[in-house]
Amino acid sequence: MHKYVIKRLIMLIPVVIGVSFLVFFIMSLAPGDTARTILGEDAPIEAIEALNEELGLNDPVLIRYGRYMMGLAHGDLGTSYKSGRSVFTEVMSRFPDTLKLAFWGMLFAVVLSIPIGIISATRQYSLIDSVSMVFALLGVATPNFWLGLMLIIGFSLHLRWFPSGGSEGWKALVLPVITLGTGCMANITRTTRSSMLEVIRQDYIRTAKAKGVNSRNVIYKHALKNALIPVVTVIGLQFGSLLGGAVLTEAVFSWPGVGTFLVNSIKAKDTPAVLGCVIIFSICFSIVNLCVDILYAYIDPRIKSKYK
Amino acid sequence: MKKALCTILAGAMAVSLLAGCGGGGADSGKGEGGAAGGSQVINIGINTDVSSLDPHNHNDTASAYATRHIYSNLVRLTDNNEFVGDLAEKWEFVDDVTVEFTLKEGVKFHDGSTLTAEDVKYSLESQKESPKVGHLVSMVDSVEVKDDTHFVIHMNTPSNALISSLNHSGCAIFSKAHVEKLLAEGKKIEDEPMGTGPYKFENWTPGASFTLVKNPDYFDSQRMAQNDKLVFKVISEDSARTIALENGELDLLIDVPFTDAGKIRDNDKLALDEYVSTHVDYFTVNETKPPFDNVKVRQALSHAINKEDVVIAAINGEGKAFDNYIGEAAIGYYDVVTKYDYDVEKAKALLEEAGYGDGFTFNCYVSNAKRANSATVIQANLAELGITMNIEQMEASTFYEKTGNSEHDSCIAGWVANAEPDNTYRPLFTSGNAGAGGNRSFYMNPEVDKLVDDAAVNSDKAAVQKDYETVLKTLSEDAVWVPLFAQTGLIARNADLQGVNPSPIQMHDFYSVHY
Amino acid sequence: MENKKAKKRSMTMEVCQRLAKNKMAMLGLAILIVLVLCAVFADVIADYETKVVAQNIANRLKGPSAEHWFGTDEFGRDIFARIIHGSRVSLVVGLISVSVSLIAGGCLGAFAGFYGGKIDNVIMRVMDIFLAVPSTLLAMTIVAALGSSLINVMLAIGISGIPNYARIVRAAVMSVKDQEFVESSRAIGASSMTTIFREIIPNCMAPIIVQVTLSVASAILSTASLSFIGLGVQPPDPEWGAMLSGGRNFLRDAVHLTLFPGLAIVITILALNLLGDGLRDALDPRLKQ
Amino acid sequence: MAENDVKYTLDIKDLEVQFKTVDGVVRAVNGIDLSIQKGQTLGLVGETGAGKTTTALSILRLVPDPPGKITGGTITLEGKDLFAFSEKEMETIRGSQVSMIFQDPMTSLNPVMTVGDQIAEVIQLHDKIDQKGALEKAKAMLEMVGIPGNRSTEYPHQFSGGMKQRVIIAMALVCNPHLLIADEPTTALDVTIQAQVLDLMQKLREKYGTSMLMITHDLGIVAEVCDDVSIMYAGRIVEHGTLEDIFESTSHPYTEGLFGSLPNIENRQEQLKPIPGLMPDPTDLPSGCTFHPRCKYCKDICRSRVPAVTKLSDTHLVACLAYEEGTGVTLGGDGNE
Repeated sequence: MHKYVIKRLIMLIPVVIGVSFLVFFIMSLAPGDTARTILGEDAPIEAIEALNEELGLNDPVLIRYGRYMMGLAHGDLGTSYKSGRSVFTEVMSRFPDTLKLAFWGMLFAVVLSIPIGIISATRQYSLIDSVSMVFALLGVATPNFWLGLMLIIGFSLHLRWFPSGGSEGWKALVLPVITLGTGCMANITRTTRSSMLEVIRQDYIRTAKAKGVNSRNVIYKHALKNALIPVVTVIGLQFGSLLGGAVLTEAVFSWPGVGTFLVNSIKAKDTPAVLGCVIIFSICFSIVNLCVDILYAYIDPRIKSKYK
Repeated sequence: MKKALCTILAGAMAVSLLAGCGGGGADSGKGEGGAAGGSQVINIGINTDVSSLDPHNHNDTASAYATRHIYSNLVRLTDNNEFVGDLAEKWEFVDDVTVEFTLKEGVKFHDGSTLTAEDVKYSLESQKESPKVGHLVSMVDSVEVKDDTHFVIHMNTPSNALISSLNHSGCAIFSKAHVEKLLAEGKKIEDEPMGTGPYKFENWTPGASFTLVKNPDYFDSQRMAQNDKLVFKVISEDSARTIALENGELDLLIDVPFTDAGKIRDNDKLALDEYVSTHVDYFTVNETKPPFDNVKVRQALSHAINKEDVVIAAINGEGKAFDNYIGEAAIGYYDVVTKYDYDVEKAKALLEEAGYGDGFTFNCYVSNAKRANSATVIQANLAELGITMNIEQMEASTFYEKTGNSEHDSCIAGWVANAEPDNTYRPLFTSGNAGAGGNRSFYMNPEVDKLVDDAAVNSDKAAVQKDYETVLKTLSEDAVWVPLFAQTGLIARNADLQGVNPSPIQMHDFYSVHY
Repeated sequence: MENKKAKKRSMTMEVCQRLAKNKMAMLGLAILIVLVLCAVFADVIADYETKVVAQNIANRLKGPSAEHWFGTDEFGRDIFARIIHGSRVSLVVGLISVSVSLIAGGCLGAFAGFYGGKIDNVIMRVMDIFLAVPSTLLAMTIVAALGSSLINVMLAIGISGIPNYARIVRAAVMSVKDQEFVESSRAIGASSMTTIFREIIPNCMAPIIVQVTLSVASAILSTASLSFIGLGVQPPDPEWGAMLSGGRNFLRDAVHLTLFPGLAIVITILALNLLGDGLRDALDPRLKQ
Repeated sequence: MAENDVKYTLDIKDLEVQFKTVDGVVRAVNGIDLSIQKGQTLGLVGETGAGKTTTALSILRLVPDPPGKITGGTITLEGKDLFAFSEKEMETIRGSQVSMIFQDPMTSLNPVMTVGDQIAEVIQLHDKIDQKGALEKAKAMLEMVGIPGNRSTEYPHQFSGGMKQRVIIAMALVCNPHLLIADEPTTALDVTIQAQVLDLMQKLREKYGTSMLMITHDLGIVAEVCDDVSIMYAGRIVEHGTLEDIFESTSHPYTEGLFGSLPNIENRQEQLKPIPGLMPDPTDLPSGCTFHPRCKYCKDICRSRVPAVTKLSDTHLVACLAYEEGTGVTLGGDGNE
């Protein structure tokens, strides 16, 4: 198991190199006058040229990439064109906020969705099943930025229960977390339900019942662990879309996270900053997927034996 | 005795607030605002974050909100568009290229040290090395220190822009000792910003907010802060910003969304301050590309666009249709331009004359939603003349690059004039700045170049005015732009808040704001 | 051979019958048919030049009325007409971007799964790199790089969906590749290409069909998201996400600007999901007993 | 049929089970009578879809509901009415008094629990014993079915099919049930393993004196392990008797057909005579005798009259109109052996 984890962590290196190449390449395709964006419309042409020279933007792409990779090899994510600060510092000063949002969003989604999914599956075709499935479908179908706006109108403007933006205190967390978590929640609920429905039709569940296991334990002791396998996959995948969704949610709620920083950096063509964000997001996503795979091993012995 | 007690109380409040470290930011000073001695925290809503707290490392409005309050400049601009001394007591032009300055006595930095001419020399000379604001002092050749309060600026060329530039936030004055200490420790200026301004830096949470606290030892008692703390909150989503103001999370809102202006006016608890800004949005064609090299076509476009509709669609009516090339409130504005009224028939006739009666197709680059809205109206207007305009919206960085490379047929851009007219006329209309320099019309007229050059150095104010008037007349006759609108400056606030003093060039000071 | 075809046909029939019995899936299908009809006959329902792009500033931000069923937008254009024409944009974006993902991802996945070994390793490691970047971010970066236009949006969403299809098709190919009919096809000397496209692909259509339905939905959602942060379709094209984004500043006074395009998105995606779920159930009879 | 209840471990009377599906009501079990004497083995024989598994699940009251429902009849377990028990009481009966071995050992074990835990779970559910003791007992039981005890910490995927079936047998018998239901326990296994498993079941059953309901379609197995045999067709028992009754004096045309489907090793020239046609659609059972569409002796009356049970001897019962007087139906002719 340890070997497996170490192997997977080592596998991160080619992923980081690949991702950095991919993004660097895409960003270099993009036309954009970085210096002008930083200096504003009123800066004279001499200042623009001086800044381009200082940032090394006049060099060919491959040289810039080489320089970037040299830095990366030493663990240096480079310096933001726009702020002149280290990208690592920039991203890390915002990362806790994004992580906070993602963590609570995921927790909100998981804590609600799994019980709802189980109840829906065990009472298939009941009222509670129909209601939760309609909500789950709506949750999947609703664009989260739209939901965010509607929540602001309802809970911030009319009811005045929660602030419309910012990140101070738990109250500011409520609406963004709901906005971010709803899509995930809907997806996980649906997966839990269908996975549970499939599992409770399995022969081993009948075996368990024939052994005299009561219906509660049939669900929680025998079915749940098996049903969780696809659910865990979905949670891992949802985490990726959660990071993507965080960009929009952060925009709607003026949340000071990496997503907002990333969008602004993309717009300003601040390549090192974009790369830094994407690399850190990717590492984060990969580590979450690794955790998912480790979790698999704990849930499913068939998978665990493959890791050895 | 009573006064002393008040001071002690205020001090105690400040300490407790510092200890609380912004915990209760939301419940601002509003409630206890009226009570004497109560701590006043003013929450200000802005739409973009600070990019840097080092005045030499930024050139944007949001960052200037922070640095202009922490640092002071040698000169400042009054409400009447006059330059007066800030740190400088006075100055005198010895000749075209030599200016003698006298500093105010006993100005203290936030760390208690006293400002000297050496600090000024250090600040201006290190500024020249900055790629971001070095250009502002490109005319400065050297700074010669006479004694602690006297120094001379030697210029390498005559320039009318020196004094106005010194008012720019990039020309802030640092403490030499402090900066050298920071650099020696391997830190950066922005790690511990410290100047002589009315506020001290407290903290900055990137992307979220930055906080300034009152400097009780500020040198200019007339401009002493009337509140205790300024908290700038970054809320990028328009509607959320307004809601934050309505909910009392903000006391003051600088970047008021145009679509919400009416709602703020109608709200008894809020007030909307309108001011004439120097912000102008314009539509321009690329004159290197036919048919736009034909002045008749440009004039036809000027007649074809319904600016009133543009004003409604782009800025929700919060401004007025405009015909000039520089904002009304700006230094360098003269009402001398040829006006083109909205007249579709005349436009048709001009197009016929030019030989384009059947219309043509071209692209229009825009870099944000507001300008895309303007473009959408123009698109519909031009469709009536059989002209097809394809709008391409892109990010600002892409816009700058593509228009700089002359890839556009036309574009919509905007301009906020600052205190120095040369900073408007030169980049926008001279041949040397065609393309990336700012002249996205690619308008190249040696006459105009000559006039702008003369206005920059001529010490005769009447001659400068005549130069600029001629430039404006020429531009409008050539129909270089279709100026679209001048947008009204808007600041929204809690109705009880007083002392808001907007600046036409958006360099607002907040020291006077209080309940 | 004949026998197999007949069997396949009867399988398809059976799936259709099962699908027809699923009321929710039929509802989804009905909505989609209405949408497609709207898209096809958009010009008959509302003229593009006069209703969709022509402005009437005097008549802006009007609420729903008999004349304008869904009200008018910030340029005084009829929102109903724009939504009808918007269905064209959404369906085109959805279909084309998914086709891009499906064709590119499907081929990569099929080769990886069929040949295995080194080819599999190389392809899937490259896919891992793509997968490591959350797809919204990838699409955003690509659109930012290529510039905002309908084609680039489709391309960006298409590219960011490739790894998903590569994975699904690879898994499906691997699961059928050792089955008898494939082996027999190879045994009678069919080339690898023929085997992949004639024998393997048709036999792993089930998960792909389901995935296509669901990813058309997510492509429409992604387009709206990109439009929302200003990386979308160009005006005056009536894309739902762009309409929603344009209306968000009027959210409080003129909710219909965001409400109707928002509902159009929700209903379309709901319909696609209903159909997708129904298809999955119909193709997987274990779930429906 | 039964005079003395105590004699019987299981006594089913007139059991009816229906499934409500979108295609209509499936009448899976249509009023069957079954009984097993203490320590005896009853074979329940029939084609796939005849309702055998449903009958078995009814005994455990595990017919999936919805869509299934027991709509009539009684099941008496050691003299007690099974349908009178609460669900809780049923839970204590399942696994201890009645246990069941399922058809497919590959899917009948929980893949995420060790086999030891799965066996220990039954013990803990029904005996007052701590976990450690239960695990010890589970290990002992594994040894008894021929699996080393130290493999109790392994997971099902680490075992072969035959081993898994042994685990299931261990699990079924660990609480000394009075009745063991074996639902085609060897169908999914290799022939060589089949014999081993059957042998093991027989031994253990004899050791504990357990009664058994052996569900199968394999007449070979029946001959080997059963005392009595019931032949089931379309939810009905068409013939019942001792092993000899069924094998020596086969009476029902369907039973006859079942034997005709077996290859005869002694006479290889003889052609196989499979039963023509398929099992009827359970939502739309034929009128009269449900077997009539496939019966080569079918007469008009068979299409309209439901056959009653005819007693051929004390032990031998058959439901065919040919044995009822005045029906005019006769067996014989070219199909008769």
